[in-house]
Amino acid sequence: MKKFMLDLVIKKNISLSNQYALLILTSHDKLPEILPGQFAEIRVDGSSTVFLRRPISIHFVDYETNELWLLIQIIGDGTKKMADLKVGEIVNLLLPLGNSYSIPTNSEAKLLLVGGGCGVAPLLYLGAHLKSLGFDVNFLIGGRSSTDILQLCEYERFGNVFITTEDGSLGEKGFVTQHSVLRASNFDYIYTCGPTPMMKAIASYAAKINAICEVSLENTMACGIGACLCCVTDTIQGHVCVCTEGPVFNITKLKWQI
Amino acid sequence: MKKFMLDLVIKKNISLSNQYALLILTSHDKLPEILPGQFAEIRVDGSSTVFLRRPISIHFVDYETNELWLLIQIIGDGTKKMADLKVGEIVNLLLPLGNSYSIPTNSEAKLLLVGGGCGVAPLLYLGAHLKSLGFDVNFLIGGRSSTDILQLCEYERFGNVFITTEDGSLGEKGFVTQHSVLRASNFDYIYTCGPTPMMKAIASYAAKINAICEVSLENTMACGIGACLCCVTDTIQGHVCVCTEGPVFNITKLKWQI
Amino acid sequence: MANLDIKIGKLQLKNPVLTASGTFGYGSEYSDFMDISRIGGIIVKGTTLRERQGNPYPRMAETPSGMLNAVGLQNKGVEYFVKNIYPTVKNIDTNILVNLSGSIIEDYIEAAEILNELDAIPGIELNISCPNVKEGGMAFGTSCLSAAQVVREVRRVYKKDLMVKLSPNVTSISEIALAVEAEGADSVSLINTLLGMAINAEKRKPILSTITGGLSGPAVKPIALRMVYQVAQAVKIPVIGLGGIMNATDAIEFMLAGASGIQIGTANFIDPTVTIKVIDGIDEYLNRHGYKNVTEIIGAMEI
Amino acid sequence: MANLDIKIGKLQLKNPVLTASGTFGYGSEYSDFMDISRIGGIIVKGTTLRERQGNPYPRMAETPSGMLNAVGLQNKGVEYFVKNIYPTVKNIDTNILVNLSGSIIEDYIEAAEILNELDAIPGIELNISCPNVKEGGMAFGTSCLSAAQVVREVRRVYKKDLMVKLSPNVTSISEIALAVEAEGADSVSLINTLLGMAINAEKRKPILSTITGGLSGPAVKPIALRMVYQVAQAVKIPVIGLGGIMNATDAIEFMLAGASGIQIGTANFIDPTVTIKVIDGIDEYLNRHGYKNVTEIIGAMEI
Ligand SMILES: Cc1cc2nc3c(=O)[nH]c(=O)nc-3n(C[C@H](O)[C@H](O)[C@H](O)COP(=O)(O)OP(=O)(O)OC[C@H]3O[C@@H](n4cnc5c(N)ncnc54)[C@H](O)[C@@H]3O)c2cc1C
Ligand SMILES: Cc1cc2nc3c(=O)[nH]c(=O)nc-3n(C[C@H](O)[C@H](O)[C@H](O)COP(=O)(O)OP(=O)(O)OC[C@H]3O[C@@H](n4cnc5c(N)ncnc54)[C@H](O)[C@@H]3O)c2cc1C
Ligand SMILES: Cc1cc2nc3c(=O)[nH]c(=O)nc-3n(C[C@H](O)[C@H](O)[C@H](O)COP(=O)(O)O)c2cc1C
Ligand SMILES: Cc1cc2nc3c(=O)[nH]c(=O)nc-3n(C[C@H](O)[C@H](O)[C@H](O)COP(=O)(O)O)c2cc1C
Ligand code: FES
Ligand code: FES
Repeated sequence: MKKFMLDLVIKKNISLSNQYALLILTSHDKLPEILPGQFAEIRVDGSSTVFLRRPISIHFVDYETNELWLLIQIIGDGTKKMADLKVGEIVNLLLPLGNSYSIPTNSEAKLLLVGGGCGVAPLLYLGAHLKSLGFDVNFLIGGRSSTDILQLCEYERFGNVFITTEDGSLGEKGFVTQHSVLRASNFDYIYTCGPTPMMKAIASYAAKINAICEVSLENTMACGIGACLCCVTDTIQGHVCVCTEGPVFNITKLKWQI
Repeated sequence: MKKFMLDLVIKKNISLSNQYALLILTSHDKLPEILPGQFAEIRVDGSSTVFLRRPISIHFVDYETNELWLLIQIIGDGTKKMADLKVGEIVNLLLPLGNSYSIPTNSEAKLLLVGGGCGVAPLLYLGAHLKSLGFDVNFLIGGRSSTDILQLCEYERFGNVFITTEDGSLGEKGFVTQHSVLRASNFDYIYTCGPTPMMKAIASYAAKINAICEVSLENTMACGIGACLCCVTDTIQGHVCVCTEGPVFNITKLKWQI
Repeated sequence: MANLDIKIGKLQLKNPVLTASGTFGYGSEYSDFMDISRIGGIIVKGTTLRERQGNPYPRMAETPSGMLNAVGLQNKGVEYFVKNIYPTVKNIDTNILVNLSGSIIEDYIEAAEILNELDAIPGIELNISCPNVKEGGMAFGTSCLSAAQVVREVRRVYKKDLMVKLSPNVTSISEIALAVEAEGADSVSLINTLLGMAINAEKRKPILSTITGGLSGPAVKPIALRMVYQVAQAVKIPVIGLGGIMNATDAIEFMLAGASGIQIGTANFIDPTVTIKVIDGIDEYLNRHGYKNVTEIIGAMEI
Repeated sequence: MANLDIKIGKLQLKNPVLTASGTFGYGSEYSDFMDISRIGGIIVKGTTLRERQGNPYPRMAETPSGMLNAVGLQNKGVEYFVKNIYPTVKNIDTNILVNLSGSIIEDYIEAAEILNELDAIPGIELNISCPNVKEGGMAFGTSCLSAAQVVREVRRVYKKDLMVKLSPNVTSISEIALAVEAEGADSVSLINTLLGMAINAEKRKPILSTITGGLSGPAVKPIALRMVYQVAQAVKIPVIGLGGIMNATDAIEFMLAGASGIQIGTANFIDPTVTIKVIDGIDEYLNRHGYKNVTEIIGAMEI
């Protein structure tokens, strides 16, 4: 897929909490085709400490309104600067980068999309995409507390939503892997993105029930386009770049101990 | 004089042209005593290229409204960031730094304050101060064109104002050293700040008429408080720091060829 | 339009802007963003005789105005390059140079012999300065004796342009430059990365899997510029300058200090089209200052 | 409150934070901004036997995340120090150390003898690494032989704490550190500035009057941290780390890498109260991580 360097404009910046912001970007030109699971490399301007671009997942693309959504969790100065962007400001992005989640060949397949924290970011777009292809979509979203569970209504547009929180303040109490839906249904495909321990737990559950499982990995990236070889992960084929061979990996390719 | 590190608040930011901005800063606390000719070291935040503080003259202090004025000429990223400051934003300053213009002992002395470009900055406060001490103040302000001559009314509050522009678009046509007031009056004290060639021309005029002449020098500064020895100028006493022994120098102390 | 053509050693370039090894992949990674054939030369990834897996994750740490990397020369080896990559890159209408690394002299020689046979590769950049491999690599570049030895041996088998890339992690880079010049290097390029380190204070652990790594980016520019100036004064062969070049002004500074050409590395990550902007910016500078040929600004700094 | 007391060589410090020579004047320049006696140690301006005018203007250039300086050891000489400055600084209730520079060994010895007599100066920092003086200075610090020689001679006449400041402009800083340790240095401090250069492209001129100058600030931090780590592994005497420390996290990184103490230089220019913030930040870190003594984090990086 052809990659672009684009200047997009902030159309809305919705502060979801003091930790999360939803950026809605737009452009005069039509947004390019983007697949679910792909990411962008964002240039951060006006920071004395941020030097490199920051990888951020594509949260959602609305081709009708020509909107690109990014869900930002404030971690350090780069994400802070992004969360502080004002309507009308310009953001420079490289996109679309990386591979994407794979689409089941069997249209009857039972699908589960499991996200934790900011890891839900790519799943909204994936869910929307799967639904548009006629699949039934189930989201399972976990967080520490109800304040980590953001914008539920958006997910509900595209599928069923199941929730866990560690403190029980929303949905079932516990971790995503403890949610009753995992016992009630038998999923064929599990897509996940979130903290590594969560993804490992999901992967081991998937292995047990023989489901196909795809995880989205993070890594320290310099270029985002396969040029620097800084972002490798160890796979059964040796070191591969997460920014080009990933971020989405079928769990069977990774050398995870699960 | 005791120096302070202060966080002041932008009360107004008046864009005087696309090259100049007037920042009016204030504070809950009373501003410290500042003498005319002194400067501040401004910390520039939110720039990926500016590392050190920037020296900026004290343009004016209004103790009644507790306002500190800075006149900024946009040169590079540091001054650009200052000129872009928004009302309510915080600016960190070290001040008051450096020495000051000296006050004539003879209350009848005829005074001329000559400024060019952004060099007028310290002269407004100097003029106000001299007037408050009962002196008659004459400003001679030069620029390339009328767009370089800013905020005339402010100077008129404190003295007579004479103007030259190189293109003749305001005041007399030519350089400050060609203004008729230099022939009409015999000044005892000449205070000047501006581009070095201008100050040298003024200094040589002053020498000819036997006037006392004080110039305000610029230099590349790292600390602004005499700690780094980066800002020396050559004087009859050897290398001295412009940030502590200056920025104001009696012309007889410098090794200028005039 | 000024004339940007320049001859550097045995290379004829359409402009003095090259891409630095290890930061531009094999070129194709960037071809979506611009016409990469406009670049004066593309120096491809560090290549070794045999395949290398490189270092474990994490390989990168951001630092003030720079980055550390510990890639460790991950590549599939020279045979793979010849079979699978050469057939594609040879069609890019610019100079494609291979950056050649090794841990023992024999490996350098064997790989150089293979590369010597590739018609569309007009030269190699001999990397005797990589700080991210345990044996050899930087060791060659940090003593005159071993630097001279590896250049001598490679020169014997490699007939085309031989650019030697110097390590900045030395007391006197001019001495190393003189040593490799004496052995027949056609040009020297500098600097490779400076050996650095980053620590995560909260975790009390080094950030890189290899503890130390190579520092690049604008942070190192003042050091690189000084070294280019020193080396250009010392040697007669052309010097290619790099280290922290982010824009045309930086590139021009290196040329004024004595570089005949420049390379752009880390900056590609921040702006994938930076090379084109630098080429255009040099042209603009030459026009504005009334120069007809880019060669006029080489070493044109006035003291 | 954790215990920040630390012994470094013959020095007893109330905390491991010192100010770097040439960046903190004689201390008084900063006393309007804070209580400077809270600082573990103040290393005053580079002092030479005889008065030096230093280099001509311009002496400074800003660089990405750093700066170049070419002050060139401007100072009024050791006799002036003894007569006019010592009487004031000796009353500051912390360790006042003199940074001693020279261009010939005899000058070092003579000045060291004079400083040895000052009761309130518990030690000197021997600067064998200043890149901004034409003769001597850095030359001493770039070879084991000359570094050893100057330390040997000074050690003979100087009985109190002898901290030796190393140059980073070398192939192997550990070897130099070992050489000065063998001659009786009580500790080593590193790094001094890296030799760099800046050019004004529009004017086609070097920015500094001396063409090259010394690079400091966060840009050099990764290199400094690596060198401190290497030297701490090599020598038995304590290491004082510096180079680009801007905040407590940076300081802690140096200590984790093996430094017993740290110095803050360029950061003082951006925040004159940074030393106090670093002291408080180290204390906060120790408390948060359950350490009772600052000594526990020295070299505590886990590999
Ligand atoms: C493919 C991909 C997709 C991503 N998608 C999103 C997204 O949609 N939304 C979002 O908010 N974030 C996303 N991230 C993570 C995001 O890139 C990082 O949070 C961001 O780079 C941090 O930058 P910063 O300047 O805010 O923090 P920094 O100042 O760089 O880091 C602050 C602290 O966090 C640590 N840290 C930084 N980055 C990471 C990381 N990637 N993993 C673990 N620790 C880290 C640092 O070591 C440091 O201690 C994604 C990352 C990848 C690789
Ligand atoms: C005592 C003193 C008082 C000053 N008062 C004022 C004031 O009231 N208002 C005001 O606008 N400016 C004043 N200045 C000048 C101001 O400090 C510089 O314009 C500013 O530091 C430039 O910063 P920058 O980041 O915008 O530009 P930079 O990016 O630092 O510089 C851009 C270009 O300008 C050149 N340059 C930068 N600073 C200077 C300088 N001082 N002299 C000559 N060339 C320079 C640089 O070499 C570079 O080529 C004063 C300077 C001093 C020393
Ligand atoms: C991620 C990365 C990988 C690199 N790999 C190589 C390499 O394989 N061979 C080599 O000679 N230099 C390599 N380098 C060094 C660069 O070519 C260049 O010398 C250095 O980065 C300084 O230039 P810069 O500051 O413009 O990046 C690498 C640098 C980076 C950042
Ligand atoms: C303006 C300036 C002057 C300096 N003068 C001296 C000096 O006289 N003697 C010395 O040993 N080091 C001197 N140094 C080096 C510093 O002490 C320190 O080693 C270096 O700046 C690195 O630390 P930093 O990055 O924290 O500044 C000077 C540094 C600067 C910036
Ligand atoms: S980030 Fe450069 S190869 Fe993946
Ligand atoms: S700017 Fe540091 S002494 Fe003047």
